[in-house]
Amino acid sequence: MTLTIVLLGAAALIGIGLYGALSQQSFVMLMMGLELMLNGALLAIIGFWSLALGGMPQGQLLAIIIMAVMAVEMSIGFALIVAVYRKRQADMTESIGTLKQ
Amino acid sequence: MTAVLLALAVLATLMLGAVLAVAMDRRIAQLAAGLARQRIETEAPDRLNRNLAPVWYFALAAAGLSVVPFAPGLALLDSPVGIVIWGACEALTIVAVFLHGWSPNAPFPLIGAYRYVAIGLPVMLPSMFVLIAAALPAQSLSLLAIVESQREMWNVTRQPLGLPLFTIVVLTLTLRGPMDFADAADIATGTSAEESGAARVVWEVARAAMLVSASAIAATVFLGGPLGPVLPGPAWLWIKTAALMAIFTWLGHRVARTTPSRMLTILWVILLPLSFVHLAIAGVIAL
Amino acid sequence: MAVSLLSCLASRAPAPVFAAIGPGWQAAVERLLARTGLRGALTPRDAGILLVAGEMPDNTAEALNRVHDQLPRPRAILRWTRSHETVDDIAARIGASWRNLGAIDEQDLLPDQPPNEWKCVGPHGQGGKGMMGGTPYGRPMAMTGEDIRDGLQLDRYTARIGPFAPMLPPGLVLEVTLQGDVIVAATVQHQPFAQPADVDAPELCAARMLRLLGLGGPARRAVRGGRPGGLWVRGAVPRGLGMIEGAGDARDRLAAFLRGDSPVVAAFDLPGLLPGLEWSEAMLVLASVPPSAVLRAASLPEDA
Amino acid sequence: MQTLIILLGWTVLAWLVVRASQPPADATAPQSAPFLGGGTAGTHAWQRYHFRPYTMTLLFIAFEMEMMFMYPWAVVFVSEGIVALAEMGMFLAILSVGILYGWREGVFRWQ
Amino acid sequence: MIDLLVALLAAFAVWTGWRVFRVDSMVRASFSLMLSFIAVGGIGVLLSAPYIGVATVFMMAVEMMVMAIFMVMFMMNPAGLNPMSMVHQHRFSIGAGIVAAVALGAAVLLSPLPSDPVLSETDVVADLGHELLGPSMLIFETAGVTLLATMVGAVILSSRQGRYGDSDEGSRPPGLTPDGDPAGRQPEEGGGHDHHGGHG
Repeated sequence: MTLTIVLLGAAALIGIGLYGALSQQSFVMLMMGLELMLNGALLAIIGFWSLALGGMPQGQLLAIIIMAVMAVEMSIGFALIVAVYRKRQADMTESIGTLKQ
Repeated sequence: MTAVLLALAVLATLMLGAVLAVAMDRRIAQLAAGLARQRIETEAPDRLNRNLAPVWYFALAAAGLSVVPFAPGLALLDSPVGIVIWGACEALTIVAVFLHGWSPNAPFPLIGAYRYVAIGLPVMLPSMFVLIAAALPAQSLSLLAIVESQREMWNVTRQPLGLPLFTIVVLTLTLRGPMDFADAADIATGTSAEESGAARVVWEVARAAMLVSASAIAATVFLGGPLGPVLPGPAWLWIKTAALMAIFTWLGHRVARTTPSRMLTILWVILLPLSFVHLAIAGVIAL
Repeated sequence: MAVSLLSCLASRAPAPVFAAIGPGWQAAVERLLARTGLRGALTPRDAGILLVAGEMPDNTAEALNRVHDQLPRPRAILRWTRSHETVDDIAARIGASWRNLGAIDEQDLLPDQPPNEWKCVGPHGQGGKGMMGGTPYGRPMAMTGEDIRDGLQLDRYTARIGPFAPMLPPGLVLEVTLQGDVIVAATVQHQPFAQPADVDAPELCAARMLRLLGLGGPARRAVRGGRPGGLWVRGAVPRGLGMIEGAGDARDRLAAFLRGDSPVVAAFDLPGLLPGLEWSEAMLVLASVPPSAVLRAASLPEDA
Repeated sequence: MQTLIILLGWTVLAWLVVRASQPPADATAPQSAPFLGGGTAGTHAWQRYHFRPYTMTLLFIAFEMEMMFMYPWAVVFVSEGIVALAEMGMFLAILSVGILYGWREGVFRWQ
Repeated sequence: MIDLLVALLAAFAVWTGWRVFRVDSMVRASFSLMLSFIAVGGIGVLLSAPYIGVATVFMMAVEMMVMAIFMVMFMMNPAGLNPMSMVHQHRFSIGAGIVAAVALGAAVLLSPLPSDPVLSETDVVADLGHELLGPSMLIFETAGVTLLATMVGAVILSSRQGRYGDSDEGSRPPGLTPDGDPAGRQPEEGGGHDHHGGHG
């Protein structure tokens, strides 16, 4: 029962995150969507680890890896935004396409 | 039942300690006079966050004090990850101070808020390193275990760099003296520049409460917390906390503050390697 | 019980004074605020009494009204213009007003109008078009512009600061453009008020810098002529900051003030010195120059 | 569960205390203008704020991840012995290269 | 009781997650995402993962602080003084979000979930530590190298004065009209004033 609640919550978070990642024009808001999806994944992993995997230490490690992925994604993402902004004075996703020129 | 008593003890410690901290600053009368004055609204502020920032600050101080053991083996929040909870309190404190400066929509608070974030974030690193170093001999992240590990020798002698490094953390968390980049004089008291009346007083009291909480953590981690002869545990904790509060207050009034840019470099280039060294020494000793 | 205890404590509080310093009164006010029983507030939000020292020129009247209105109620304005009124007299007068503040309470001097017309027009009531347009809540939004340090074109915030800003010399109005907390442009809109020579006294200059370094207590002791005390005072000022030919950098000048010397500062270009400095550095540089030299520097462009 | 209830309790209590101790804020238009020492501001203070040490924050969030590994490491440090010291030493040495690189590029100051 | 708390926290996480895209102020958006993470951390604490739960709060408070800084730095109208609307392909995104959530939810409800709860006496933090230093040592050190690469990459991408001169030297902003003058800043000679002498 608890696991079902947790996983439904995770599904909803991933859904909202997907909506955000697809709909936002701004690159920073898009990253919010990605973070939210990762949040859902984190929630699902915590639920599985605690209630279905009998406390396998790899489950916790996976949660840490998810957080590391978030950190890497944020760090590189923002660095990219800075680089793009420096060149284009815009942070729209569309402007990435013209960066190659 | 014990939990209720402990909760009351935490609350009483926080309140009396805050009064003591304000008294050490010789500002009791000043704050009492401020309470009755008008609370000014700024132009188009973020009202929600303006009201919530001091609430967070208070709640974080109380949460931090909750993990402190008042007697050996007796803490309100007997968590196996006590120092991680304290670390989360530190991180959220930065958010609370940032919101306090962001929400009035005025230039000086805004500058103060951003300066504080620039300094507050890297200060977390030495803080985490010294707390982890204290956890090494205890083989646990629980503050109860850290107290137990100091029965023979306090961490302040076993890990001599710990308390000086943590002092910087405490000064940052409580916006004091050399680390008070949020409320500096050159930006007209920074994040508080637009606060008047009771709102200003509440913020000052929250700072005092955070000083109590951070000093209690420092007393627990480095001075053995409730350990000590003759007197009961809570008494020792209170004595040590008050002594540390006096030291922090004195340093806050005496040490000059450098410019934020320079402090940032100092933090990364001097204090971070120092905390590496500290951790290495603590590790070798603990083995 | 608790209420009466609080009001008893409150009546013993030092009077919080925000000082608007006029021509010729800076040294007197700085000496006044170092007394016990008074507390110099750094922002009017923290003050109960607005002390107006000296005859204010007409062109600063509106700024004075603005500062007056920013004090929380109840508040009082005190004028200290007669030179025969000693520091003791005015301190007593401030104390009396502070204890009797509820009865004095003054109304606003400026009309209760927002800085810009804003009637909640437009499709969303923002009074403008799009996300950046209009004057939402009575003010426009900042727009992007050049940066002189790292070339990231973010918003420029332009404001006129002064003439009663506690971190600037009294009377000085700077129009500064900030990006983040770095000054990208500065012009002098109003010169500092002329002050007699005793304002360059080393202990007062040292106290001004100490205050910026977060050492309020030592600053008070310095003004009263004692040893300021304080740790890492000279070291806290970065090397090479505010280098002026013949007068060294800000750290050298602070050391000179603390020794009791008053370094002679030759003419320098004030608006040219500030851009590129971070705000706290800029304030340290300004405080490290004796006020008379700041006055000379600020009046340079008009001579040219 | 106790942890959550306690933390929630403190937050609610703090909220009540702060609410009870301060009256609602109010102000007339000239009162609410931002304090600039008598000066005026052209625009709202809220802006695309040029936070100067932005590169430092990026370095910081990457470096700070090491904390996630260090806490569990600290718990088993004594029982694992010298292996733990060596592994964490290597881990920190790797990350320190990043810090040194950042220092060399001058990110630890106002840009 | 635990179920109820978990459900409340999950609902709070979802609600604050939704608020992220509905509020005008970027600061509020970042910190409502932080609240979402805190709620997930709270669920972790409830589900006997104290370390992961609290550490989530700890890490995410910091990361969302940085997120807020960058949101304010690069978004137009960061405080939401005027209403915000910067969306494209809106209907499609809503559809995709709902489909994803419903599909995942249905998968959860329809598939039999295993049940093997963690024993309450396990020392989960020590387990994790032994795992890190033993079997998963390689993952741990790989994470170190990855983070190093991230740090170096972030510095290279975001700082201006690189080894090969200013990164924006010679670049030309796009015109406001096709073939028009470059918008905003002109590439300047010598890459502007460089106030920084040597390093450190």
